[in-house]
Amino acid sequence: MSTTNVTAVLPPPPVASVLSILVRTALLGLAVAVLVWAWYASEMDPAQLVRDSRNMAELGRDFFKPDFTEWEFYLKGMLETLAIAIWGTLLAVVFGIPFALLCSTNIAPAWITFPVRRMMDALRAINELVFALIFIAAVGLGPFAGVLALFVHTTGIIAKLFSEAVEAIDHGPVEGIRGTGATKLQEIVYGVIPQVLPLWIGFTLYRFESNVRSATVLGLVGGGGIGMTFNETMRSFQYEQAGAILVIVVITVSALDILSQRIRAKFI
Amino acid sequence: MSTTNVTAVLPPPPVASVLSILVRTALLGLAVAVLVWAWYASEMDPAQLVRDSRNMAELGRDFFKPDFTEWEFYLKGMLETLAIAIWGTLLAVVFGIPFALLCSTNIAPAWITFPVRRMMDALRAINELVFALIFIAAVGLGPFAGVLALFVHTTGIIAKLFSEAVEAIDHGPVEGIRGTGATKLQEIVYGVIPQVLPLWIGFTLYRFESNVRSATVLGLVGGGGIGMTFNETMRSFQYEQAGAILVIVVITVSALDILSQRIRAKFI
Amino acid sequence: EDIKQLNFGIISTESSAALSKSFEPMLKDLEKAVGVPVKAYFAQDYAGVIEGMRFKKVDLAWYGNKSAMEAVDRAGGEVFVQTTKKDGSKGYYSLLLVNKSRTDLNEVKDVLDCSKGLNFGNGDANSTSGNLVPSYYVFAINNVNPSNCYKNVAVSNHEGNALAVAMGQVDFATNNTESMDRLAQSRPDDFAKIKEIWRSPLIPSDPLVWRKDLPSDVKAKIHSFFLGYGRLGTPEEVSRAREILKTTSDGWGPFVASSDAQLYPIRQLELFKSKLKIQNDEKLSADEKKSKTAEIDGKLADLSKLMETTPNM
Amino acid sequence: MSYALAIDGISKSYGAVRAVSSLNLRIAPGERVALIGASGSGKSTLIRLASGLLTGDSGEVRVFGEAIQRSGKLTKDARKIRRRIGLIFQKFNLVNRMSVTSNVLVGALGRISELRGTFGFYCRADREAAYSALCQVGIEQHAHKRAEALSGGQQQRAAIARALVQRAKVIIADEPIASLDPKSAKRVMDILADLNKTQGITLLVSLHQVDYARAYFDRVVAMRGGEIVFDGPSSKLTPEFLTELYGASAEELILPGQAGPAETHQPMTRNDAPAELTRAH
Amino acid sequence: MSYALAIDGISKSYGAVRAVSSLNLRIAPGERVALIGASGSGKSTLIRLASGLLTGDSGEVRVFGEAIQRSGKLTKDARKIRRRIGLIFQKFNLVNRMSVTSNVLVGALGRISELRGTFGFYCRADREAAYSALCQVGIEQHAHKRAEALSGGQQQRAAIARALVQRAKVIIADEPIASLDPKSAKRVMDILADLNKTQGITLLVSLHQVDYARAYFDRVVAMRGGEIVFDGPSSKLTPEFLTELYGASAEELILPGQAGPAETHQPMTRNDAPAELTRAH
Ligand SMILES: Nc1ncnc2c1ncn2[C@@H]1O[C@H](COP(=O)(O)OP(=O)(O)OP(=O)(O)O)[C@@H](O)[C@H]1O
Ligand SMILES: Nc1ncnc2c1ncn2[C@@H]1O[C@H](COP(=O)(O)OP(=O)(O)OP(=O)(O)O)[C@@H](O)[C@H]1O
Ligand SMILES: [Mg+2]
Ligand SMILES: [Mg+2]
Repeated sequence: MSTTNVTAVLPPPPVASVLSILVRTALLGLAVAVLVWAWYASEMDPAQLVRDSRNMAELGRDFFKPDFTEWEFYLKGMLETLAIAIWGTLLAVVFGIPFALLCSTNIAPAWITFPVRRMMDALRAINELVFALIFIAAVGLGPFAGVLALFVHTTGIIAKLFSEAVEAIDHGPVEGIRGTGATKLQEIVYGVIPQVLPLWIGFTLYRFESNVRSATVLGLVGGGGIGMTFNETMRSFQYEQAGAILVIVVITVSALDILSQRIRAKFI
Repeated sequence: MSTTNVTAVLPPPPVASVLSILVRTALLGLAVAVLVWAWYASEMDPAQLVRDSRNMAELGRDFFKPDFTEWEFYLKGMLETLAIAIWGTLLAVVFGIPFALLCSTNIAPAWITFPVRRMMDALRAINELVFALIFIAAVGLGPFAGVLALFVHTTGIIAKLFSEAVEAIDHGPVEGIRGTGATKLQEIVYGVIPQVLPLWIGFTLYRFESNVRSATVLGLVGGGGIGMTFNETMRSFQYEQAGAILVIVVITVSALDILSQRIRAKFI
Repeated sequence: EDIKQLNFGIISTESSAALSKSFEPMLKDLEKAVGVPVKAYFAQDYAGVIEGMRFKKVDLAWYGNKSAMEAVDRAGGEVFVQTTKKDGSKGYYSLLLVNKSRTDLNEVKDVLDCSKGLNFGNGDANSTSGNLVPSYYVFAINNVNPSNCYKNVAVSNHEGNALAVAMGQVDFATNNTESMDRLAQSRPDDFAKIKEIWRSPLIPSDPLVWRKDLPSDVKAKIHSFFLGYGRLGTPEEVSRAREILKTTSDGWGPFVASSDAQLYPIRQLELFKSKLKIQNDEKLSADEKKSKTAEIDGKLADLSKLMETTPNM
Repeated sequence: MSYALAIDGISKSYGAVRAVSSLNLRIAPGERVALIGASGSGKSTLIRLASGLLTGDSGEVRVFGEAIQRSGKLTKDARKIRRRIGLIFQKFNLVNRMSVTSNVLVGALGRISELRGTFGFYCRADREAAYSALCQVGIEQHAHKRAEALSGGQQQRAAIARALVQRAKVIIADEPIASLDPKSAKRVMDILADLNKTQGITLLVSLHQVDYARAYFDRVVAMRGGEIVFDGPSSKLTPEFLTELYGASAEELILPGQAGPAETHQPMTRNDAPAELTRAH
Repeated sequence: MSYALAIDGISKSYGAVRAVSSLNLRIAPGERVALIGASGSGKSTLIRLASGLLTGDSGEVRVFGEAIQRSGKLTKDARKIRRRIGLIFQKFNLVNRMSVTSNVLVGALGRISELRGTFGFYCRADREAAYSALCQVGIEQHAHKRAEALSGGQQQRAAIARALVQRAKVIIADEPIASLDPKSAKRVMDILADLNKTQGITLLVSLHQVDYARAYFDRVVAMRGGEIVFDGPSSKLTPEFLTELYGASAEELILPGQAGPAETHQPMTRNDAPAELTRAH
């Protein structure tokens, strides 16, 4: 058989119905309209940003003379925050994993994913302050209430992020496991988790880092921590001290990010 | 050839050196020690939670009588916040994608990923309030300063999340593209993006949702919005109104989550 | 009820580093006097402390006037003593600030002119000095509604407002004497750009509030401790306590006796404010407005009566 | 006696494409059946349907008399039934990030207690079985590597080892020797044939190499366009039929440049009504 | 005249495993070379090294005289040089979430302007080339499907179509017909042979089917343990040599049940010093 010289006619692409074209155009128009509306509603004015950029530099400069005289106190605050974030995140991961699996359309049926997703939406949507107050009522002021509030809120986030990673996996290996007659749980343990582990680790350390930075809740529960100290320095215009705290936070976050990379590298 | 009945001896697993065992034990011990320390530092006391759980119900009940008399005002606040979040997130995605690629160890060399990652760490670590202040200096109070502050902070987060998705891709397709002599950019467009798109969409809508909820920045810039209104109702203990706002936020977040799922479903 | 530990909630408006350190010696003395450990919580948001008090998780708290009112109304709290300043004064003042370069704005009536299209930096809705006091004494009394009168009303905290005035982002803004003192110390350059065009009547200094249902013996011990601190005892003890008070928070004198009556003026302000809100509410019919205003007026009258019969001394 | 595998009127469409259309197939215990057909003729789809990994639009699949799927729904026992089927996938379906040993041990999951399996507490016997399977396919020296670090043929053999560890009563394999060199291919086919002979394990294997089909299988099922177009002894696979099946000249098909062996076979049997002509048992 | 592909002393180790060890290979323009060897012998590694997708530990690879990698580093021109090499991967390496057409059009990227390629503005000629390539491999009716919705053999042919669209001067293919039925396999091999004959395109193709190697290639290179152990005309591939290469009896190797064709060949040539015996050009 010699290669045939096919008349090079493109096969007609799957026909898009007039309706679907209309719908698409309408959606596009809607998106543009929303963007334009949001532009005016947000009073966007990039020109002004350029015009008065010198002000930014001026204000920014204040932060660049960090004043470390109180460093011991900052470090103590950082440790407090770390302690709270460790347990808040750990609990969220432990509880978030089952919820994440129940949220994943490729693992659970729709009548489970839908309500569980809405529940997780609520955990994220309901302000951490509300949870903090509720826990204060039970356990009083202090870091424990902070742990609980972070835990509940973070669970909603972890469940969402984890489940979206699960939904993006390759199904081949899962079928490989399923073919051996493994149980659903075993499919997850051997087929799903190895695939999503690097992402899960990244998400966990990202949320841990966010929780370390989170100040609002801890300000409410009187749990102390670096975030509160930072807010105070800002309120009293002690930008030099604020700068010093930022240096500590940046170093911590970078350290966590590097840690995250090293752990993930083992699983990629 | 008939099947040989091999003497079933397990091959010795790769020998773990004494040193590496020591290191592992030490790391495990360290992890446990950190958990224990954090437990006490956070004054964890689960028993108390159970003992006084009735208090939680009592306080929580206050939120379950939502008072919608001011619903127009809340809706207006929600729209304000949406407008700010739309542009804050959109800009963050536009700028975050190149940074995310420069952060990915499987795309950029270490001498680029390292500094760029640290830069992104800083964007996340530096409190949004600082950025808000800096932008206030340039563009004055108002939603625009809020957009800018959200944008900068979100860029750091988007870059991190996006790049971790990129690092977890399958390299086969990328090599397939590379083999045709495509440029680096083309490898990304055809080999990387199709693989990470579902995750990226999920992350974007998650951050959008977070930005809608974010109130701190908008409180500072005087940009208004639902978050601020919520904080005010909380501070004046108008839990019925707070409950109403929460209902609106929960509905919005759920709507975004459903939207996110539908969009992602097209790309999975 | 057996009190094993006194939980002391402190609303930390300034550096909690300095604040917690400054409270330590006094709390030690309190511990000795009451005979149970005292645990202090420094919270930035009073909601937690108030709810904590409501559910008996906080026994004793140092509040601002407005939050004290909430604690009394919803958390079973009771004002029992009032702090004083180092110089013995019993309060502070609310201010209106403008940029020094604005020669056209020099007194209250200059900013009440709605035709100028001014930008106003208001305080947070729950700030006594940043919002409540000016709302009543500047706007309500002069029949001006800021949201109709000014081109733009931005809401920020004291510091944000001061900075906005210094940077010329707003034409005028609210503030208080305490925040200005801090600004003068930390950012003299910005402070120098600002002038004061109005000063409110004295706002009473912060009260201490306890849980009404604390056992009476505990209450008695606490009460006598605070009132006696820096007053009773040997001259050495008194001067030591006074030294401690001077370095507690931003510098205190001895406590003076107080009661819920301290909050009457604040309540008045609040009522005036809600009256204003009802009057401006376009959704309400004239009748509704009338009945609601009448209700508030009744409460105001009751308050005035109370202020006469049981004034706070 | 019930069939090892009985497929009744199963269909599966993807949009307009009918990948498998109302197909019937019965395989007795201990039979060796080769499945041939052009690329896209529906072999993989049929195999996924037979193992209950894919549910058909209609029809039924029974394994030793027990239904694994019926009218487009998996039965409750699907999982239990799957344990009796050793599956080898065209794309291997290994877990790239796990070691070869872990991948192979997964084959034991159906046999051991659920709890032990879930936490990966395999006993010594399981590990020995895994190692012996790796030896059988000849990749024991790669046991500790990650699956993705293997060459294509080594991965294919790891996937085969996993099915061996499963000790299934039926082995269904989708092109198990596609990526293997002749020696490894022969070794794998020998193992399968040996399992069939010594333990009576039923084999259903899709193949592109007609010669292997002839050498190792007594019965050949040929598919075209989602239907069975031949079902009979492999000796009846004539060049003429293959010409019809694939639509090219016979000599080219078997192997380029050697039309020899085809001549020794009997005349072609073209079978358009596969259901009736299915071998009786 | 420079070689189409010149590999000098290239090595690649994975930990203790030497996948390719100081290997030399020269292929003249217009040659057709088959690469055979047992599973794990280093064929895929060699192909990835030759195309600069993998950098060796040492050694050099030149394509038409220009180095693509040297001493473990890609050269600056690597990307430009790759455009001249059409690559077909053992695992296809298609982008699952893109349509078949998009996957195939990617082959045109090296030819069209960078900007147009990046934004996917292919011109009519490119689309026609893609369609014609799909027709050549016989999967034009699947052009609009997502790559992952294809059967194994269809995916393999899509990957081949991508390489055809590239219009490369050299085609390097890693088991391009492993998942194909005899007819499709023949069709693909005919296309490649035709490209070689009519356009002088150089071919380096790894294969497991020794018969295809004999039928379509004038030169065969055999690998074992990362080294070349035979390099000569395919007519010299004797059963005895193959026995040595794979370590099994010759009849079993070629194909089970048919030792016939092997007898027609000349006596075995075993070559332990491949560099010297490389065909001179
Ligand atoms: N990433 C890797 N890490 C470790 N070892 C590897 C890696 N890639 C390949 N190897 C090893 O290198 C050797 C050669 O592999 P290669 O893929 O080149 O074999 P091959 O000849 O293509 O085999 P097949 O015919 O099975 O595809 C094998 O032993 C393989 O296990
Ligand atoms: N998920 C899917 N979506 C749409 N069409 C599909 C899907 N899976 C398979 N098909 C189509 O169904 C038909 C049969 O596919 P199947 O994989 O069963 O073929 P096969 O006989 O295994 O081919 P090969 O020998 O190439 O592996 C093909 O035309 C294929 O394109
Ligand atoms: Mg198939
Ligand atoms: Mg290979």
